[in-house]
Amino acid sequence: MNISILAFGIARDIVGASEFDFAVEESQTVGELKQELVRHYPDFAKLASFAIAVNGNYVSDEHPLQGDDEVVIIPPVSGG
Amino acid sequence: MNISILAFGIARDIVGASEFDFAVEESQTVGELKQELVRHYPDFAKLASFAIAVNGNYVSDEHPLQGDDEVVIIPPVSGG
Amino acid sequence: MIDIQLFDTDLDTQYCTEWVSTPEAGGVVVFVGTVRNSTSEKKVVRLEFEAYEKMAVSEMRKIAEQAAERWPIRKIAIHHRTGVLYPGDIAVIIAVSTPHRKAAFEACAYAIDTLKETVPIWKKEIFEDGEVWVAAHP
Amino acid sequence: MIDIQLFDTDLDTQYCTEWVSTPEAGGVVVFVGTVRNSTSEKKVVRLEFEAYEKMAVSEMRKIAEQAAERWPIRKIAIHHRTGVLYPGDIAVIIAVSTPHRKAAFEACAYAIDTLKETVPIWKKEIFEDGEVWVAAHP
Repeated sequence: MNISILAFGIARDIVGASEFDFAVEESQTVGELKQELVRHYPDFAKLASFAIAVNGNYVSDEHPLQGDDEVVIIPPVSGG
Repeated sequence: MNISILAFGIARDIVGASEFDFAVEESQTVGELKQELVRHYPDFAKLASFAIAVNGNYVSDEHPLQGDDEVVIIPPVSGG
Repeated sequence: MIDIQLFDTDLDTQYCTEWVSTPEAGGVVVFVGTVRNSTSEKKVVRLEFEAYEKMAVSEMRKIAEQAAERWPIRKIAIHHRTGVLYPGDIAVIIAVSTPHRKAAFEACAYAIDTLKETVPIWKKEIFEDGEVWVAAHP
Repeated sequence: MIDIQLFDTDLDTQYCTEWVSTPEAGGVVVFVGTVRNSTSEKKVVRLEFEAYEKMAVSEMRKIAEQAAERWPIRKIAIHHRTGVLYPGDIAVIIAVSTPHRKAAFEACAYAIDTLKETVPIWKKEIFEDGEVWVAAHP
């Protein structure tokens, strides 16, 4: 299935788009998605941290993805 | 000699005046003055603390008094 | 009571301070984070803040709620800027009121420390000779 | 830079916050001490503050100077009220700016803690059925 992924900050620069479609297996976990993303965009491995939010919440690597999830790449935050 | 003493807060209530003259020996120390004050006004012994400022600064009990000093009784402070 | 807001216009310290003040609280602590004119000796021209807005607001709300569980908070306001900021501009305001001051200091420090760790907001520093996403790399 | 003032009129949080803000400092912490409407379950009608003014100002200045020796303070303002205050009124404002926030929190907490120990200012709490000089007795 294809999921739609939002990218902010340096993640947007790495991907080259603020929103993009990415092919994942059915029930793929967030951890597996992160590995795939690093394979496609090696610069993600250089970040100080690299988290995924699903539907507005941080999730663990074990979290399974669904086709209509709002998936967001969260590079190191720097608010304040 | 007589020294003039200012009293603020509860010290003023204990003495019954915001300024009063008090007889001390020449070169009497602040510690001795405090003992004399407690003898005259036993309620000073009930305070949580009881300090003396001379010419706008806290001084130790060993500090000797002079006739033209500005002497102030500092009961427990409670600013802020 | 909790007031969480993201703004793309100037933040208002006076508003936050007055909003948290109440006769039930004796201590108000306000943190104001402003844009410094230099980082590591380099002159900062401007900062660009962006937020994953929905989640930035919900994460700031979590911080306020967690703080209110830990300390006897009467009111807490967290206001954060997005967009382009210049040196001296206010990026964030956190105001907290508690009955006694110690809790207000602790809760306010906790809130800004946690905000900088968890809230999905990013800033890019623009220097005269380049730019960098703050904290992106180790 | 240090701004120490005693007022017998309303204190101004906005003034203090803006006065300490500078593009050289990234963190401003402001403590606002207000009159609570109750102490130990008793309703407070009003507070009466008095100061040994000359020494109150010099002791507040000492606190600011000591804080500036210990932390990299850019600016610090300490404003204190005298006279009659009612619940909700501001008794004291301490505003501190430093390059990084941790120092501002520590310096501001140090200043208010020390002010309450050393500055010759006294307050009397007036309840509906009596009055007491705060902290006078053990």
